[in-house]
Amino acid sequence: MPVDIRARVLSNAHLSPDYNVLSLAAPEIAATCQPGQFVMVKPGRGTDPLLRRPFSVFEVLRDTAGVPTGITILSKRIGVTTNLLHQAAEGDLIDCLGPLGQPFALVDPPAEAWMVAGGVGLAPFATVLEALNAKGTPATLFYGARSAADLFYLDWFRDRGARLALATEDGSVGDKGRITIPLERELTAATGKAVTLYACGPEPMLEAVSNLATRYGRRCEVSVERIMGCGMGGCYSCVVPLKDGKGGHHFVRSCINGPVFDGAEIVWE
Amino acid sequence: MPVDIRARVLSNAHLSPDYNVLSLAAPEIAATCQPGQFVMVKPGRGTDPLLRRPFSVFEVLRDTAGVPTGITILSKRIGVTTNLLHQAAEGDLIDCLGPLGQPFALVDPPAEAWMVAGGVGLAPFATVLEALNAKGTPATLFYGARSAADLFYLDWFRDRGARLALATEDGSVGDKGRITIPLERELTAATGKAVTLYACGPEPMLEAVSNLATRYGRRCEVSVERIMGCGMGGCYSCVVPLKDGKGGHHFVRSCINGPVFDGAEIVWE
Amino acid sequence: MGVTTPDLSVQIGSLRLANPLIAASGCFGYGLEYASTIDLRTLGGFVTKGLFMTEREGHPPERIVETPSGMINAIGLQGIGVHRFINERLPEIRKTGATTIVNICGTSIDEYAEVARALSQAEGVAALELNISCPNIKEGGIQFGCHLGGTFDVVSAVRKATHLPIIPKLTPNVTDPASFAKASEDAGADAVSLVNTFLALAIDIETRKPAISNGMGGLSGPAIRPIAVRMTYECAKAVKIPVIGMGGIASARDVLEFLIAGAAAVQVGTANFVDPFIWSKLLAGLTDYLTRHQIARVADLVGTVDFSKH
Amino acid sequence: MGVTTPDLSVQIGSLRLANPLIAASGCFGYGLEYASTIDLRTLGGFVTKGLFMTEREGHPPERIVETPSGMINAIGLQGIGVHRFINERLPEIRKTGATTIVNICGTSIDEYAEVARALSQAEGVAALELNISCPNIKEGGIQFGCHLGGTFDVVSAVRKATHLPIIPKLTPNVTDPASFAKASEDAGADAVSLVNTFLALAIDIETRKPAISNGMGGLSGPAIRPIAVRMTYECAKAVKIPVIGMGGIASARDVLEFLIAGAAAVQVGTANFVDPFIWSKLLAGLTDYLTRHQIARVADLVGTVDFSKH
Ligand SMILES: Cc1cc2nc3c(=O)[nH]c(=O)nc-3n(C[C@H](O)[C@H](O)[C@H](O)COP(=O)(O)OP(=O)(O)OC[C@H]3O[C@@H](n4cnc5c(N)ncnc54)[C@H](O)[C@@H]3O)c2cc1C
Ligand SMILES: Cc1cc2nc3c(=O)[nH]c(=O)nc-3n(C[C@H](O)[C@H](O)[C@H](O)COP(=O)(O)OP(=O)(O)OC[C@H]3O[C@@H](n4cnc5c(N)ncnc54)[C@H](O)[C@@H]3O)c2cc1C
Ligand SMILES: Cc1cc2nc3c(=O)[nH]c(=O)nc-3n(C[C@H](O)[C@H](O)[C@H](O)COP(=O)(O)O)c2cc1C
Ligand SMILES: Cc1cc2nc3c(=O)[nH]c(=O)nc-3n(C[C@H](O)[C@H](O)[C@H](O)COP(=O)(O)O)c2cc1C
Ligand code: FES
Ligand code: FES
Repeated sequence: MPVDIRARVLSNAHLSPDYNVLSLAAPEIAATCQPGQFVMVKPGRGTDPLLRRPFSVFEVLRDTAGVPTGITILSKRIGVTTNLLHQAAEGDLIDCLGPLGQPFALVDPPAEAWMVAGGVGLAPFATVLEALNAKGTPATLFYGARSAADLFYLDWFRDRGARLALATEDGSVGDKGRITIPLERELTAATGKAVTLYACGPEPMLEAVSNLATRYGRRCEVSVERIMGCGMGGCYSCVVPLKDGKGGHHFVRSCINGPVFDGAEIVWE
Repeated sequence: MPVDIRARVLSNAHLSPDYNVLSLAAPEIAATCQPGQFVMVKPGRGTDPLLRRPFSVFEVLRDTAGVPTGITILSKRIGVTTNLLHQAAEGDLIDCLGPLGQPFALVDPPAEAWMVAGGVGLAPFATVLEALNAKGTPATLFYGARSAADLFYLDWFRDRGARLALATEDGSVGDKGRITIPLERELTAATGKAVTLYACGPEPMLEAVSNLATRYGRRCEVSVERIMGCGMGGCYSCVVPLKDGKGGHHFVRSCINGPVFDGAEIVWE
Repeated sequence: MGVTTPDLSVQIGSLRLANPLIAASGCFGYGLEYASTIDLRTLGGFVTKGLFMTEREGHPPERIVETPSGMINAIGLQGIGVHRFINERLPEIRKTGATTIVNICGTSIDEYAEVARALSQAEGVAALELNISCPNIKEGGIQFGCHLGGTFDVVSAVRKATHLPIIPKLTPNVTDPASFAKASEDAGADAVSLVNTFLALAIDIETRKPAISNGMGGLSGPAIRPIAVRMTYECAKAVKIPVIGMGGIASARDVLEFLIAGAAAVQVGTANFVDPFIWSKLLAGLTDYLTRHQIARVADLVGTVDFSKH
Repeated sequence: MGVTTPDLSVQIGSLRLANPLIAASGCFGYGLEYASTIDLRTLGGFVTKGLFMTEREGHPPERIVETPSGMINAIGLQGIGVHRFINERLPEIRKTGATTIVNICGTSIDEYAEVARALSQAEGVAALELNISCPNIKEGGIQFGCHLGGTFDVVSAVRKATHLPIIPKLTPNVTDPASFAKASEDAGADAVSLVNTFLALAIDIETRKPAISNGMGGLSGPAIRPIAVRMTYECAKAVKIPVIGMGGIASARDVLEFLIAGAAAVQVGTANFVDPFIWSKLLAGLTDYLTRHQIARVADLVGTVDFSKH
């Protein structure tokens, strides 16, 4: 059951001119949120901007006793709200509604979990990795970005036991090109292993990953990014076309039925 | 010629839960502004609030060499903009258009200047006093407010040689009641002296002061407070009815023809 | 002062609402979406998303875009159709104890009447709101809502088809909404509601395409409130039946503004997206105002705007 | 890339403007108020506050109130009348080198024609904008602007009275602004401009009186932009004469949105209050966009909105 918290900004770490990680005091959200869920965020008062914006829960913050105290958000600047999040200062108050949406369904060992992140699509995978670690499920992070400078938290994931496979468009780190290059290579090699894919990133990437998964007979859950007006199922803005079994599609609200879907269910446009 | 400065907040001193003094870096405005002029202010980006709001220049800030570096604003919280000004933090940027409007016409000695301030109507009189001191004109500040806790900067005015006459509605300091009580007493006693009145405060106070001045044969300049859309003469929202000499009135824009008017010219409603 | 708790209840035709706060159509799903976060019985009522006889797919995304203090939507009335609604949703809605107003649509006068008949036989429908004002679909709706004769005919037909209170929902995209309120009253409506959204267009200057897939859409949110208040005032002056006002309500102040302008009750749409917990805040603010002003019943406030010069 | 500076000039009837940016009527005084802060020749032009034959007092304050992303005004067309304008202001305005469009009003068709004749004899008037859409005065204006026949008659009468380009300014408070654009074209207008303000009401809930003295007023500012863009698009589709678009423009993006929707030029009102130095920013943004997109002339962008589905 989502709650609305006027969350205090605990810190704002700038990772690059466009990326930042905002730590928010929100124990009630931290306590119940599951990997892949999101929050609807509104920085600042008033009507500009008017609507909240969706952000994945990046990390769950805990005190020394392990009690959840807050969450972090990994934000990439693209417009008015993400600009305000970039500029937020310690002590600012940010309205935070959540946790919302359906989480990833994570596999148990001995199956392996392969996380596939494109750019800011990294966001859901910190909590995913923690949950995988709790299960003991082996985890790999495929992570692609424009260039080495746009890959964040590599040590964080490495330190927590994730195997990393990187790709950059300029080839500055890992494979040169799309993340599907190392992914396909490893899918080809991984015959016999039980592997489930979890993907988050730009829609063309999700489509490519999902198609690869189908081709190699793997289940692939994708977290889609649609413009959301409410996050609660109220506005019908966030719909995704799912296969209706008759060769057509029906529109399903990604805020309450997603954002995580079985990639094979989606009608890619 | 007014300029528009994105002024940095140098400090924000809270005088009470409702009053604050904001110091703004705005050398270009400080350099040319005259006592009684105002600035149109917009804190924060975006359309909420949309329009700028008018504020008297309270103090002119100067560096050790006496070069003007900025201005301060004395603000009383009554709505959205004044709330934002109350909360402003060092380093915030505030759009500041000015200086605007017609200043007070200050008398030369041996004439005396009596400033009459009601509440936040104190704002123009700091710069007025400095200009009077530069001329050597003897100055008195009549200053009324709800109670002692709402009278600010008394030492500031005293230290700069102003004689003070106070009134509070609850009688906690000075005369109990309106500022017109000490004012009328002194007007009665001041026969023979050349005295000009300068008043700023709520409209009923301006009317009462202006009427007293007429009764005692004194010139009285009042600074009126009208809702202003632009501060530049563009919108015609800020009009004041002035006598047209034929028993009627015509509306005059207080942003460019005022905010300072001869009280005897105004048709009080 | 001896003031007792103010009476918040309002009368809309034969329907008594616990308070004047209604969740607007298309902004509250089928109600159930919000049943886990708020107690639906604390609302005066809620209006379902618009329903045709049959299922509708709606428009492809993007379906909304934010604009200054507002948003444009062209959902295209995605909906499950009246039969699935009655069979799959209504039983659950009944359990919440909510006062349920169903927003009905049609591509023809017959469809409106048919939908109304189907819903009249179902249990748990408190009233019907007639959507004759959706700017987002070509067939139906607006073609009735922008012509006085069309409005009269649809309302008359639905009046014959149902005993339920009927509330035509008026479009703001006309010169004189009050004449449409009057036509609705003449045709037997129990109340009218307004405003639906303003036909609007936003263009992505980089692609030079409309920002939403349907091209045009409907503008809602605080931006439109001053126009909606004006129209609510005009309609309330023109008819004797209750007027349900809406458009940009986002605070108790706004609720009060509509009531004072002449609205017997209000609906809240876009603001529920921004704050799904707004309802208790609106109720508290309303109660506080009435208490402070010693107004015993919310009905005593309705239409008390004073237009005499200052 | 070999792109030269884009050509910003636009043609409105026989009138060539240096660029498509015009300061809107009632938001720029008589121009002189801004002559000390900006070089008026850098604007495409400016429109004066509305002028009747004789002086007008306007409404008593309060005359404006802020609303979400907008403002309501009821100035009541305070003005110095056409003769004082010609004698006392026009000589000074001529010295600024500004392209001056005069906004004219009337309480009768004859008055419009009379004002037009007087101004046609004066030197330094580039065009006449016919205010048939002011929501803030009872007599005149809107009575012509809300009826197709009235619009046609006023425009025809003024057409006979002057050789100057005439630009009827349309109201958004009608069902179909495009039909009024068409009526204007048929009556001989050289262009149309829109939108004037939306009739609106804000109420002070503590006093229960309208927030401005006149009661209702006109809504302007970014809030109305999505509706104004839609109407501009509709009118541009309906007529061959140029359409001058306005309503809530506050950035170069907004200027471009109107141009792409079909406006041959734009006017900026409320945003000039917020930022009297906005003009150079709009020009820079416009030039930058055209250069970046390698569009040689601003005219090539006009009406290029692409409504094909995504
Ligand atoms: C479930 C979910 C989880 C998300 N998690 C994150 C996250 O963890 N970190 C993060 O940085 N972002 C995340 N996003 C995307 C984020 O919501 C958008 O970046 C944000 O809404 C942009 O808001 P803005 O006000 O900054 O931009 P705006 O000013 O609203 O928009 C700027 C431009 O971006 C486009 N745009 C707006 N929203 C989106 C969107 N959702 N997808 C693509 N384009 C868009 C607009 O059309 C416009 O052209 C997530 C989105 C969803 C649906
Ligand atoms: C020339 C001039 C100089 C001024 N100098 C100062 C100053 O030095 N310090 C200071 O604190 N204030 C000053 N004011 C008043 C100040 O402009 C208003 O307090 C401010 O505009 C309120 O803005 P807001 O957004 O906080 O309130 P809003 O949210 O806009 O309004 C809140 C309420 O106050 C009313 N209101 C708004 N503006 C005024 C006004 N000008 N007069 C009376 N009621 C109003 C509104 O109608 C509304 O009911 C001055 C005004 C003028 C015209
Ligand atoms: C996303 C969205 C969907 C809507 N769907 C409907 C609908 O199905 N039927 C209807 O009558 N009105 C619909 N409306 C209009 C609202 O009920 C309401 O009339 C309008 O939004 C103005 O109120 P607001 O400003 O409080 O949102 C919709 C509005 C929005 C924003
Ligand atoms: C204070 C004010 C006064 C106005 N006066 C006039 C006027 O005299 N004549 C006229 O045709 N339009 C007048 N208008 C309307 C504007 O010219 C313009 O059509 C409208 O404000 C929409 O543009 P905007 O949103 O950029 O302000 C006035 C608008 C405002 C805000
Ligand atoms: S975001 Fe509103 S229904 Fe999904
Ligand atoms: S404030 Fe706009 S004319 Fe004075």
